[in-house]
Amino acid sequence: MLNRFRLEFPSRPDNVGLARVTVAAFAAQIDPTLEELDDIKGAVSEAVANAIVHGYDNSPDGVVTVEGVLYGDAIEVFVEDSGKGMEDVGQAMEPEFSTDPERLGLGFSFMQTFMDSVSVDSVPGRGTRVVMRKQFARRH
Amino acid sequence: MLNRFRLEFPSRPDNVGLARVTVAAFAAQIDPTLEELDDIKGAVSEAVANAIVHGYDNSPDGVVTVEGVLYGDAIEVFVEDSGKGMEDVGQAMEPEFSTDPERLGLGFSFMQTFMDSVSVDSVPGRGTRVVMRKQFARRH
Amino acid sequence: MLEIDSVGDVLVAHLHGEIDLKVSDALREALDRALERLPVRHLVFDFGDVSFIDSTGLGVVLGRYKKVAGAGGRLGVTGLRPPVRRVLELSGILRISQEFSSWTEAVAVLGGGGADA
Amino acid sequence: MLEIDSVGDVLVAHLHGEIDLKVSDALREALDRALERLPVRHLVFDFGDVSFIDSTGLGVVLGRYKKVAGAGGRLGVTGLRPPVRRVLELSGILRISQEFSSWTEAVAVLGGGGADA
Ligand SMILES: Nc1ncnc2c1ncn2[C@@H]1O[C@H](COP(=O)(O)OP(=O)(O)O)[C@@H](O)[C@H]1O
Ligand SMILES: Nc1ncnc2c1ncn2[C@@H]1O[C@H](COP(=O)(O)OP(=O)(O)O)[C@@H](O)[C@H]1O
Repeated sequence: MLNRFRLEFPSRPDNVGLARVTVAAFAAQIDPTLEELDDIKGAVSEAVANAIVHGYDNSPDGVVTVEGVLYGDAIEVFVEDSGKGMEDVGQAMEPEFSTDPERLGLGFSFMQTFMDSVSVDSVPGRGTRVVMRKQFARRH
Repeated sequence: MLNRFRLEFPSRPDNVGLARVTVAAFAAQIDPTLEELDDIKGAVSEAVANAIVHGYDNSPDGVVTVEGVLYGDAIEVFVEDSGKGMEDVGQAMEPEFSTDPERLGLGFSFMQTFMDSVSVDSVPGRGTRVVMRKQFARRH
Repeated sequence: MLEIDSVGDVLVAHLHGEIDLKVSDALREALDRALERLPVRHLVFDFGDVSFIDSTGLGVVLGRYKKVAGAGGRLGVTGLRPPVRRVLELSGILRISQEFSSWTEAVAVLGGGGADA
Repeated sequence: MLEIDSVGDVLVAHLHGEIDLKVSDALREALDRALERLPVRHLVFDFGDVSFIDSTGLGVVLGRYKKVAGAGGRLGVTGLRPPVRRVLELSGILRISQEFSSWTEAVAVLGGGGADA
């Protein structure tokens, strides 16, 4: 383990960008490519938006926690809420599945495309934790 | 209170920049001037560097916590370490006082210039908490 | 976040900055208001000044397109930087839209009705 | 972080990026090595590409200046963006140094020895 951080903030829409900037500045410490950085920002954006929109039903009173761990050639990102959780994670992760007609149901698909692995722990009524990992191309 | 965040990271030199970027992205939510943003970044940099260099004597195994609270027209920033603390905060805050001959002793002076108020709580052997507040010029 | 041009029966939405949950509600409302008020048929999104867009933002884009598609309207996109192009592809929006090298070209082609014939 | 030019008896340190605790040790060592190896008398810091510097970074600047000052060397600075100028003023470094509009001007003046006379 090279470095880590933990960031907590209320479930307000403004903070999706805050999470993105912090994770990007953190990931930049191991000199990723621009595309790798874009991928990480995209994945964090999806997971944090989900915590706010679904986990807390757009209420600004929840707390979202984002953690990052940097290894020599990989990053792990954790996004956690103590919101309403999901009954069926498998179904939730299917492309184009959404419980909200205004949304695309592509959040988890994007996370899976952007990162090398995505796993989700969720307990109805207790909350959700998304764990994502990305390996960086070796250039050193 | 409009918004807040809490960021924790190990006492590694790389993370001075991480703290700066996060606080700046957070403060940007209330649309400060460039100069106000520079001031906040400068103050955070001094306080976090002190936590690492003095609080933890440059050991990377401590934890530094940075918190921000945004009001309609002001920001409060807290920087905390659980390091060695100070015997005499009054003396430490004097311009050009430093316990390290390689340093300028201007960290606290800079914080006081950049922010509207700076207060320091420190307990020898327990750690240090710096509380800084800055009022933004009203432009709305 | 948004500037709107309306040229003939084409509405051009120039988006700015990072398009995520922070701006999605305001963006949706502004676009819906414009679509109601203006006698437009086709919709063009100019992403030239967009550095980031996530699935929340794409939902707003796609939702507005669905509104105009019902009345035979078409979707144009332009100014796609790499991260924006990537998610437009992933979401399938690139398949149901026509890409142009500038928004004025989009207006000329879609508004001219040429490709419609 | 650093590129070094040495012209006659002037060492020019071109700094890059954000100069804080992260880079201060490496910067100090690189400058000390250059000062030992090169037959220079005066020191010029080119901040043209520096967006941020804190008191840790200024400590490195001032410490290196003290080394050359003992032997009659002088300190030049150039390329000060507003946030850099601000802390150079606050730290007093601006008072003990000479500001130039470019590093080549600094080299011409300090290296020429003109102002020494
Ligand atoms: N943090 C969360 N808490 C509760 N439910 C969630 C969370 N994240 C995702 N979901 C559920 O999973 C579904 C699919 O998520 P996603 O693929 O991101 O699509 P979208 O956000 O567009 O609905 C959501 O519609 C929601 O029902
Ligand atoms: N977080 C801290 N923990 C312990 N001691 C501290 C801390 N911050 C500052 N100090 C003490 O106060 C002194 C003055 O701090 P400062 O004005 O920032 O100058 P400098 O960092 O250049 O020494 C330091 O030299 C140190 O002895």
